[in-house]
Amino acid sequence: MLEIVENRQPDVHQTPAGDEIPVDMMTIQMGPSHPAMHGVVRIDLKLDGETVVDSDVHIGYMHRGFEKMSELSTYNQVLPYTDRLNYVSPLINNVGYVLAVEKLLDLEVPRRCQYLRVIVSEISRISDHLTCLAAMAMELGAFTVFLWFIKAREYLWDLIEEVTGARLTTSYTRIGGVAHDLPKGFAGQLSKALKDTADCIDEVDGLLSKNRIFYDRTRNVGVVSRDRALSHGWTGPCLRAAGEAYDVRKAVPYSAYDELDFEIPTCKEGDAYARYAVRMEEMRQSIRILKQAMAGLPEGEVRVGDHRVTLPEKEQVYHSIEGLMNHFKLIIEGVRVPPGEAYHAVEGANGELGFYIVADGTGKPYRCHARSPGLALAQGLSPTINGSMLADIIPVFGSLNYIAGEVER
Amino acid sequence: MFDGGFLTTQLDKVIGWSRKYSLFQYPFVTACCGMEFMSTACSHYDISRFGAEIPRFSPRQADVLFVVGTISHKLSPVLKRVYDQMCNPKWVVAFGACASTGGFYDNYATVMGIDRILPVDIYIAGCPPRPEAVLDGLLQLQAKVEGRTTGESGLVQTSG
Amino acid sequence: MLDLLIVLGKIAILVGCLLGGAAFLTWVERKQSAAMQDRIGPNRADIFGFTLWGLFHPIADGIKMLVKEDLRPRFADPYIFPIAPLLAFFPAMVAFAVIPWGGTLKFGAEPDLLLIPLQLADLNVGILFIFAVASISVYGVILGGWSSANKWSLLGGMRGASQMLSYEVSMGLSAMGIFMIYETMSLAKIAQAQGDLFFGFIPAWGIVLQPAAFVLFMVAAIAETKRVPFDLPESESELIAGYFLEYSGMKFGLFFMGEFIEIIVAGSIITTLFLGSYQIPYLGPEGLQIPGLELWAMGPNFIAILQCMAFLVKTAAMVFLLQSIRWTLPRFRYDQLMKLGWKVLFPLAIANLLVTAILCLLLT
Amino acid sequence: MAPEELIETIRERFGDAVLGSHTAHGDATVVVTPEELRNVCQFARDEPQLRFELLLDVTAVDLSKLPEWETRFELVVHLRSIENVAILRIKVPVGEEDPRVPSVTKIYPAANWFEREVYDMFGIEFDGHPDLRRILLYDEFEGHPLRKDYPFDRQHPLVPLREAWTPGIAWKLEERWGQYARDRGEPPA
Repeated sequence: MLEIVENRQPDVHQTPAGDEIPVDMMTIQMGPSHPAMHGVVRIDLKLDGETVVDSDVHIGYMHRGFEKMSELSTYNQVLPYTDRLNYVSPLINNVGYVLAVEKLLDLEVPRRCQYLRVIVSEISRISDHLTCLAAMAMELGAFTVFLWFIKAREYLWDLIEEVTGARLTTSYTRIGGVAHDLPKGFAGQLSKALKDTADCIDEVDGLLSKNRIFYDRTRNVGVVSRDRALSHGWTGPCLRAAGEAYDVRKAVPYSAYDELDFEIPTCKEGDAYARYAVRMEEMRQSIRILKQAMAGLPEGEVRVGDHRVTLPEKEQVYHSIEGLMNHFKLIIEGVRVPPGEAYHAVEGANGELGFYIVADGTGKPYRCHARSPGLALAQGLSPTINGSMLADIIPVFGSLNYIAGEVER
Repeated sequence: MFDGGFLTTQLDKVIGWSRKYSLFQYPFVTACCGMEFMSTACSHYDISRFGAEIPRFSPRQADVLFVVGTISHKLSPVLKRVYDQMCNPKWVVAFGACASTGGFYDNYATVMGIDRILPVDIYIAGCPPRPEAVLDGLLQLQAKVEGRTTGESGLVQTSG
Repeated sequence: MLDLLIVLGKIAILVGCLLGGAAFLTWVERKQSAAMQDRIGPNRADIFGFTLWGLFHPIADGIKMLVKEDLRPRFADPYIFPIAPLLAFFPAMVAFAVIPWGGTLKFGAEPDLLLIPLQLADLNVGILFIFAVASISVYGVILGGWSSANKWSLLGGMRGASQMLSYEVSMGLSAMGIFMIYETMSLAKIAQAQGDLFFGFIPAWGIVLQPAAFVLFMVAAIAETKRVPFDLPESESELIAGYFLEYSGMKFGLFFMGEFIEIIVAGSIITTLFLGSYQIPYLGPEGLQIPGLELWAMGPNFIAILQCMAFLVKTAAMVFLLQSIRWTLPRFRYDQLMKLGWKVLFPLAIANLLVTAILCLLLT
Repeated sequence: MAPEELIETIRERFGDAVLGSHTAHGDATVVVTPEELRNVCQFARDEPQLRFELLLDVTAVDLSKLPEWETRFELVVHLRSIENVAILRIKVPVGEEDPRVPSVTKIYPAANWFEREVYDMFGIEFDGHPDLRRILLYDEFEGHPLRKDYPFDRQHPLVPLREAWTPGIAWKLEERWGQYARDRGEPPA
């Protein structure tokens, strides 16, 4: 922990020979408004030359009170707030939240809906990894990679826009289903976008993965062993880069993941390059999942037929009093969820994203807590950068993929 | 010709023109809107066409402060300080609903619009605004920059 | 009197070319990056409705920086803070004084023959002068970083100083081979010597005689100009803007322009030492003499202008190469940079020097 | 391992310290006394058949708005066993006066920031926590926002707020929003 003490003793620099030289170390604040601290985070650094002696990570600059706001909203009204948790992959948050509520309701959604959720989640996952790696590469100086990856992300966002009507903040899922079915001709668009994205990934693979400078900058930088990663509470690509093949999609399959064939990429090294490599491979796996899911997409409804949960069709609302009443009650009072508590986790882009919901029988969640993978990642940042160089903070921080909205909620 | 302010008005025109096409931005990116900000800067929408692609992360060298995303009370002193550090003439763009009004985060943590802290020149609506809306906002800002030689706040709203 | 006028005229041409070239380079950089990244790049600034592919954007940048508030932070050093940008800007321009950029113009007849060498000053230690002057620009970096009273810029200044000093060593050493071969340090003589032919048909350019030195010199030159992958002093994502973090307005503009002028100077030095300077292969003082063919006679002034153009084209090509590296590679880390400078480039340069020396001794 | 077996194992080991349990919605839940929290966590982590290696989450619930409640808060700890693919929820009742629980950071270092967040949001203090500071909010913030009695829009600005609207436009907005702003106790625009 970093303390600023009046009249402190001079710091000590240890030479390789073991001698101690008194030095005046530099205390410097990195962030909250710093180009590499995407989102807003502040790292108080104590530097000996360019070596980080001690660091203290301050978060909370983007705390927006998600949990308080969700206590004031009905269950479906919470959805837009979940969009803005991990704003790079909002659809995974949507899916995670509704799955938690459906667990409380003991609701089984139709197969087609489950497949749709998988499809949109995986598109989101790719776009999240693209953004993460793009930002990481840009901060290391490879600016062109950034633009190429954002270009690839644009293909995926066009798809998302096609499905949900919005580019980023989608609110696509509903309790008991999804908002609407896929548009016509989606399969063709998907396969074209996936091909373009895969091409882009391959291009960057050639430009960056074997680039000597990039390799040197990230290999053996920010090494985190499996045990230390677990002790920080890390999950997701960062844990998998340390050698633990833990993935919620495989461990506790939800939606349709148990019917799809994919692999969990892992690395042993646990450094920034391993995290980069795992993310690259995960994007390819996601493309594989998407192809399977699109091929095996079952026919049927996309919402449950239970009118205690889903809104009636517009025709009923306009032409029958029962439909109107039903609509009114659901909108004003919300879906009534029986009292109880439930935790449901999905594999977010950064790791296990869980929602812990306590219901009290009304239409609003009594307590809605998001277990964000990012908070655990962020608390492992300080021990990881201590002792490394100032420039190493950038690849380490970039490979952790700090998303302020998710960490600080 | 020389007494009627012809030279000064022409000079103002030239200066306004140069400022208009040389907007170095300070991206104060905090939240979701940053993703759309990235999109605007990148290949598909390419903000560089308007000469505004150079981000200067030093407030001294920036002309326009893009406040992108929610500003919480904890962050507000930082934003204020960045604004104070900028050199005149300077402009402020409130990017997205949260920066403009606080958005739907009407609670204990969030500043309800950055205009409670700074004077704002352009508000870009949307949660987050689409890149097209951002470009529209930029064009409006350019019109405003060209119109006067010193930055003073007014209220220009763009549809988004 | 006439001599003075001629010198003043040459200075005016040089300064104009350098400033214009630097401004043009900012445009080239923006357009080039746009082309590499699937974008369009700046194209909106117009004068009377003409946009000319965005060529006016640098002009807009320049005017804007001139009229931007020029601010000195409260804790910055009141005297050194304003001097630092000048120290970074002018040495780069002065270095150009000794670079020959063409042959000799001839006017008049024998008694009052007027010879105008297309070079500002031919010093017999020309290249040493360049190294000496270029090392002054280190002061601009370190003083700018220190006097801003900002920790980030201090870090940037420190990085810049050690980087530029380290790479100057290998830069100088790799150029030594050239002096040995041409047995002179005067750039004009080096340029002349490169007009010779080797075995009667290979141009005796520096790159032919010293290929290893060329690569070493080029790497060191990129490091000297502080461009990616060696842009540590100003690395945007680490040190925000590095040593010129606190500078605004035209002072920032001077740092900005100085960097591009350094690129032009670096490109022209590489051209002078390794790419045959202004020489065009087989173009002698009488005209084009391709081995085995008849002489194609040309006037001396026409040849001088052709050579001048050749110099421009070669320099432009080098600058373009230096620029495109910027958009491809990530950035080094500080210790890796030092390792590359001292453990790779430095021994290689010495080895190259040794080999050259032995060969020179054996061949003469 | 099925949730029922899990609870049985913990009940066997800790007996009376387990105040309650349920397996609703498939998650094993045990309520334990604050004194035994650390021991339960230790047991869950080290017992070879449990191996709850990963601490997912520490959070709390303010029970005061529920129809019936005994203690004001409830601390909730989620553990995940990677080997057994199981989840264990440990709940601890926390009283209203001097809310205090033992910290589990010694057993699970990952609890560090989660506990700081609970302290920040609920004001529950953790004995033995190495660095108990506010994490999401700032030191000038008074109160703990996730308590049910904290009004959702009570703000503690760090910079003086200025008048938001430019003159000329202000009067129009005053007509529409003035009453609303006054209702919420904001200074008139």
